[in-house]
Amino acid sequence: GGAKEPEPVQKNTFSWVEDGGVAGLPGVNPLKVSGNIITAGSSTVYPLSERMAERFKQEGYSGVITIDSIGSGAGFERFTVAGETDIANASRAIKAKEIEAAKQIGRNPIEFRVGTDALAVVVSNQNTFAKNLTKDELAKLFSTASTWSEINPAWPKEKIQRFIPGTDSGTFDYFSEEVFKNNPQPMLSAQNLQLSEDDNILVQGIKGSPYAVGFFGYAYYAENADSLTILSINGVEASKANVDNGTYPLARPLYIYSDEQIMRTKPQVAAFIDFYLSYVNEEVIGVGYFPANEDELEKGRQAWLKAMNGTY
Amino acid sequence: MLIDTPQFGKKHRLHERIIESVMFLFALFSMLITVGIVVILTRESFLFFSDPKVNLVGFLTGRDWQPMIDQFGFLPLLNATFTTSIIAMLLGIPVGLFVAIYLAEYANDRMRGILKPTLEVLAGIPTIVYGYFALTFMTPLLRSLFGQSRVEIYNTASAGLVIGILVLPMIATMAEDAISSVPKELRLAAYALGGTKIETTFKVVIPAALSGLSATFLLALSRAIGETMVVALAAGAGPKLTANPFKAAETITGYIVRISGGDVSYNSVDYNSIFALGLVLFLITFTLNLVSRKVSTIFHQEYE
Amino acid sequence: MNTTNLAENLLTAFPTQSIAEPARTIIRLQDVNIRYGTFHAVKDASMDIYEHKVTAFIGPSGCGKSTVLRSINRMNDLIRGATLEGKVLFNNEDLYSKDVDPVLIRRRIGMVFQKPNPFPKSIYENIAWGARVNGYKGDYDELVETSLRSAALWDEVKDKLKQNALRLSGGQQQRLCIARTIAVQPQVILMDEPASALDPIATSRIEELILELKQAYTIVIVTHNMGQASRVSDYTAFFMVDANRTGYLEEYEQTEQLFLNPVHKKTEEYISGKFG
Amino acid sequence: MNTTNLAENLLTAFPTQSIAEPARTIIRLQDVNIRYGTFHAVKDASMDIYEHKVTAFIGPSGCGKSTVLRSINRMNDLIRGATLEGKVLFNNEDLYSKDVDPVLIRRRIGMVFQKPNPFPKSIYENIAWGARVNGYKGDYDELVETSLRSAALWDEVKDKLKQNALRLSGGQQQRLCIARTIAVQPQVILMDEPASALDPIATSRIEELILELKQAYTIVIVTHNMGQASRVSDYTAFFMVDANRTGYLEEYEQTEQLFLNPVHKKTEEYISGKFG
Amino acid sequence: MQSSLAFGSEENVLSLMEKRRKVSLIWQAVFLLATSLAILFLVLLLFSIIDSTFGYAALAYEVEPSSLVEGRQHLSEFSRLQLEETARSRLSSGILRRVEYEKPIADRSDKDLTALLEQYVVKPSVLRTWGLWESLTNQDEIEMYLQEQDQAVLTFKNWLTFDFLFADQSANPLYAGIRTALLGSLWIILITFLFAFPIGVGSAIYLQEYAKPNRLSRLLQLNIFNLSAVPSIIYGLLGLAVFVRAMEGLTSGSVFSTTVDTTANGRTILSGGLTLGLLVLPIIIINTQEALKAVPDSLRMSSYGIGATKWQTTWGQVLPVSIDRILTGTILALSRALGETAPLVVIGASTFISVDPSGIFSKFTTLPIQIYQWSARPQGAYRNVAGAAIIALMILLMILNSSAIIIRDRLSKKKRMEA
Ligand SMILES: Nc1ncnc2c1ncn2[C@@H]1O[C@H](COP(=O)(O)OP(=O)(O)OP(=O)(O)O)[C@@H](O)[C@H]1O
Ligand SMILES: Nc1ncnc2c1ncn2[C@@H]1O[C@H](COP(=O)(O)OP(=O)(O)OP(=O)(O)O)[C@@H](O)[C@H]1O
Ligand SMILES: [Mg+2]
Ligand SMILES: [Mg+2]
Ligand SMILES: O=P([O-])([O-])[O-]
Repeated sequence: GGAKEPEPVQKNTFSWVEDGGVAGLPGVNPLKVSGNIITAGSSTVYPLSERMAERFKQEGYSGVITIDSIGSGAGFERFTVAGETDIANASRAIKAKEIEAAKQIGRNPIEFRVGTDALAVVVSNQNTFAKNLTKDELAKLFSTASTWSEINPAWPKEKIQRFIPGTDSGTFDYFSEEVFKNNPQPMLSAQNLQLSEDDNILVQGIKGSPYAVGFFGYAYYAENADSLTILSINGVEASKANVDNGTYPLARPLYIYSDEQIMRTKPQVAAFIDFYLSYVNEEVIGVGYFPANEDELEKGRQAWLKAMNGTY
Repeated sequence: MLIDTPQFGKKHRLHERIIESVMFLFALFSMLITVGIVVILTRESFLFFSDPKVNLVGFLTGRDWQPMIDQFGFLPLLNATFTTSIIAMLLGIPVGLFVAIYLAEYANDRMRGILKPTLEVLAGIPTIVYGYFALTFMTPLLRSLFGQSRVEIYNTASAGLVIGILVLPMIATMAEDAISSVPKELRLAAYALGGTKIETTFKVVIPAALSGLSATFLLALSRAIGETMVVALAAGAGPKLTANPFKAAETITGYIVRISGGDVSYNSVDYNSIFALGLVLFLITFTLNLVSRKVSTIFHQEYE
Repeated sequence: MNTTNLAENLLTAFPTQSIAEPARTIIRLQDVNIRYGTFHAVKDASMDIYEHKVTAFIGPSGCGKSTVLRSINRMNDLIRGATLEGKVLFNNEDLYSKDVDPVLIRRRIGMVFQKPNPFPKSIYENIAWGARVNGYKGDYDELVETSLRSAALWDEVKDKLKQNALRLSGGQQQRLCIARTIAVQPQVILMDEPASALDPIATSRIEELILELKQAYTIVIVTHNMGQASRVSDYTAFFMVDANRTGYLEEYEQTEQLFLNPVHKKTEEYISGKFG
Repeated sequence: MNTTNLAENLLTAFPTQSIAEPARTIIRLQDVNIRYGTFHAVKDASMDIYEHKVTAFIGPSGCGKSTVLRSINRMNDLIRGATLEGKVLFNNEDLYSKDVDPVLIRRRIGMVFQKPNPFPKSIYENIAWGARVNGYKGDYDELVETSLRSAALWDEVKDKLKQNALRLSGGQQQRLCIARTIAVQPQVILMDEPASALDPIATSRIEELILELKQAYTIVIVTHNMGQASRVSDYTAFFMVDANRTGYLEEYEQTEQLFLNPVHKKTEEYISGKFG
Repeated sequence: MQSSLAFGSEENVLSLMEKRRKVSLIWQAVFLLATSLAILFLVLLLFSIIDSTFGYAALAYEVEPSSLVEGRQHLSEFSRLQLEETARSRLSSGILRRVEYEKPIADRSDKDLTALLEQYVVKPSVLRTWGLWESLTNQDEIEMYLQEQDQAVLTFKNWLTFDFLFADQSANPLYAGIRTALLGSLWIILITFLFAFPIGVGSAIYLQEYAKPNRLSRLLQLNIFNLSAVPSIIYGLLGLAVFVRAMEGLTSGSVFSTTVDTTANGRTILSGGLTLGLLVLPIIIINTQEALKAVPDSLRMSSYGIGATKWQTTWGQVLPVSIDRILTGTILALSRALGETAPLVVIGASTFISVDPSGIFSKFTTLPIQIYQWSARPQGAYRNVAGAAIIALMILLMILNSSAIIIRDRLSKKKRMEA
């Protein structure tokens, strides 16, 4: 495996390249982009990618773009093992063994940071007692505790009902890494546990009972803010300011991944990523996430330029 | 001579032979499907069971199912499957049977003309719609009847009841067939002895139709066990060993569709586990179908 | 317990009446018209049926014999579209008046069908069933035995009462059906070609049985077999069918009279085999 | 185009033979035994059927007339479980030898059934279809007309050849079935009670037709109607049934002989109406 | 001994009769109730769908029309000039370019421009929706909600519009549509039909017309009955293992050409159609067998009687008479395929496809999958969209089924003519 020598390609061969790009990237004219783009992965990133794809189309892209919301793990699977997809959406960074797998099929994943999610720990708005949790309480809440009163004696002696993203999701991985030191065992052996890749199943479930609790991407909370209550962690609320200044403990990066070879042979993929990186900050708030910080975005742009170096 | 007259000797009708062979191969194809199902399910299940962390005894007796952390006991899934199916049967069998009795013994032609198409419509609605119905109607109904605190938002009762509605038209039409095929003479005999309509129905007609009816019920049970979309939407998404139908629990089919909906990683234990569960499902339903056929042939013999 | 006596009682409760004796009318048809939907099946049938006699209905196929027979215990109620005008009196009570329950009538006026139709249950249950739904409070074993004896079947089946009735021969099945009818103690038994599906030996056993039963019951029998009619019946009704396929009663007489001196030409033609 | 001539040719190709003339055997049955599964339906039937004669099969119901008839053109092959022992020779060729194609036999030995069963297609297609599957290369219009004329149906249907055959009357349908059979130019036509579903007028037309057709074809006809047998046939075979319900050939003679001087007692009883 | 006493006196008999009559009536009521219950279920089912398809929606505008042109509350009040100007000044540059490229703004109709401005400038979003029932009965609550949300605009929305049928998917429920799913469904059942019809009818002909009653044919028959009752999700597993995984090269089209520029991927229309083909095959076989059984034997006999071969008889006589019923049975089987969800979820049907499937090697989504996905979306308004899609699906099914009924009626009319 390993990256092959980039083939010498003439500059400016891509008709979609135009002037007026954002922050050093070449400009994209979607009207001149066609051909299909296959993406799959995180359900957290899904709404963002969906929004970007829609905008890409609205501005004239005439190809086929598919976005499967199957969880980060499965998304990497398709990208690095089956090699079915052009782009993997992920709500966690790629793991070493996934990079290994990708190399096996001659791919070299390139990471593009697209935004930040504040993982939201939520309860139903019928829940009047829970407002804040420490990280330790959080760990207990999602594993060994069986009633709310075990977390805090002042809380009702009612069974905890847990709704968490499925094991294939980046959210699950992130949470178990962040809260359980990468050991999913306690979380999965908890009582009254519901797991789903479908966040609505979680949203509906949490709405359904004052004693339910769950977590998922901030966007899903934002969509249902009228019926859900988000808990602050270690006393810090999930807000733009707290995410930006890094004090919210469950803030996590959102990525898309692609590969140099793919971007070169399927220029529509390069165009889409270019477009994505250029305009994601205009859309990310509307979707319910937070912009990534400028350095991270810039790293992505540089990676793009490096991958496509000499081809346009 | 207008028509050339060949000898009686066998003319080699090659194209007839070819056509017959092709048809025969087509007929064999269905055999191939069964073989395919069995081979695929057993092969992948074999991979599942050859995983060092899995063993058959643990699979059959374990009370926890969470492959991610090496818990491979399928009892919670099986239990939920039977919970939803039994609830479905508790609703579907009596209502379906009574509708069938009404159709066969009471309804006049006009009523039948209205009811049968109604049942057909009900039978033709995609199961996803029933799932949606469970989520948007049955669950809220149960929660307002029995209390929000007692009935979880996802629960096997709601899914089971809606599956009951889903299999109702099938039960009603098949049961009606079974009841209608009881010879008319038996009814006349019962009436001539001074039996009332209900006595005739319950004590003569139904017993005579019993094997046909039990075949129907078994088939309906098999259908309920294999039903997927309703449980995927309404029963819950976490394996749980509970007898309480107001609690969420995941069925075999629910698990398969959840795992494959999140896409299955190649060669992972998750991927193999859905085939192992598929095998269990196939064995259960296959047995029920076979028994059901057996029972209904017994029925036919009785009247010949 | 002396079940044999019981059977004898049942049969000898009434002394045999000779044909010459004046008989009481138990059923009277008055201007009966029966229709199936718009099809006029039987028109203006009027006749008296006498107690403890055997009355035979004969006539060509489709002339309405079965239709009239069924009207006597309101089995026609069970046929879609069947309607009746006129009166059917049973012991002077109008069977078709509003407040009469057909279920009760059928217990009093039992029926035996052309094709033997035992329930797919045990022999015992076949007999006990009718009694049970009608609230019989006596000893069931006794009832079963008595009924089977009356139907001349007891000796053949006494050792296999629990066996499924469908495993009996056709003739035995038919006698079982008669026994089952007797068990609910009717006054009248209607029989619609009870022997036409049976072989000659079974047929003659049924004929014998009819002659025995008439001592306790009034019997009306439809038959295609003229010989049978002349052998078993006291009275014979000859039905015919007109150009519209509507049936009517052509001639009704004491059997001897009708067969030896038919008044109507059609009757003569029919019994001499010219048509039908 | 002289289609009329063609029709005449077809009919007059062979001079009428009187019964007295010695006739050639066209079909010979030798010790034929036919079984349906384990049920022995016909035993040891041996007989010769003569060319350009009408042979009638008579006998009580269930004696195997249809079974023997179907064995002649191997229609029994199509019945599950039917097996034959013995020989059926057609022009001295064994129809049941291994290398014989039953499809070809049926073209030579056509068949007309009890219930008229035209194809649910136009009159024209009913006739043309058989010829077509048999690879007829001539003029179809001509063939249709000739065949319909031969079956005495042309005048009635010539204006509605495109009409669905099912809209014809029963008698017309049956003549159409005969025309359809003629159209593939068989040598023998087997008819299984061809008129029993028809009214008297249609029946007599079929009988006339049979008498005409025998000039060109050999005809074997099964009938329940003794009068019909005596009217149309030259030879009559009387089948009976034994105690095991197995059929056998009781008597086979020239028709006049059999009806006027039956040798066997059973034959006499049967034709005089004592049973059956 | 007077055994007739065992039945009790006349009075006893009558009072018992009274009781029996009552029991009879009670049970009759029970049967009627059960039947009404069945009808009620249907009504509720239909109602719950219709309920979500119509009703009030509270919308919020990202940009108020009044802020675009002073004093105008609604885009519909804009003059032509104002429309064109706003479009030029307010549409984002990318979108403006696409719009101008497709059709210059000056050439576009007012309606067109209004729609453009609404979608890209005013950008309405759904705050909350109410079902039809609530909309009609619970006006107070809706009022209260509106008062709390100061910028909310209330409209009565019919979610099942013409646009809905022809629009792409969208991240905004207001603009979501089912075109791609509809096309996906149609493609899938086309493949299903092409695959299952010939094989199904062929097998049925073999079993009904050719097979001798031996053990093999009994086994085949039993097998078909069993297959018809195998849960659909198992077919999904079969399809996943065979079509998506094992035959990936074939089903993704990569063995046929290099023009398929995607990395090989078995989750195509072909895989989906074949999977559903396997699923409906036994149903088609059974239905076709029923149709063939209904053909009277006399027809076959008369055909053989004039020297036709087996195939000539089958093709020339039996099939023409039974084709109506065969087609009816097939259509009913296809409508089953049209409603299937689970097997397609298992083989991995896609979720967001913005462009129509172009052939058998395209990725796809179908109506039931779309409904499933939408009902799993967090935004409440997608429940309304799902409801509308369900109605669309049911209309499609109704069209299919009524074509089956039309064929059946034609058949019975023909039969009546024959009689
Ligand atoms: N259920 C029915 N619906 C409509 N018409 C009927 C029905 N039963 C009998 N008929 C018609 O009523 C007429 C009399 O029928 P019925 O059975 O009483 O005749 P039958 O004398 O008993 O004939 P058979 O000797 O054949 O039994 C016939 O024309 C028959 O077709
Ligand atoms: N397909 C069959 N399978 C089994 N038994 C049959 C079959 N066809 C006829 N038989 C039996 O074979 C015997 C002869 O039947 P066949 O039809 O040849 O009699 P037939 O003389 O033509 O009677 P009919 O005059 O009633 O037409 C009968 O006992 C009949 O029950
Ligand atoms: Mg009758
Ligand atoms: Mg015959
Ligand atoms: O779907 P995920 O973002 O949780 O991987």
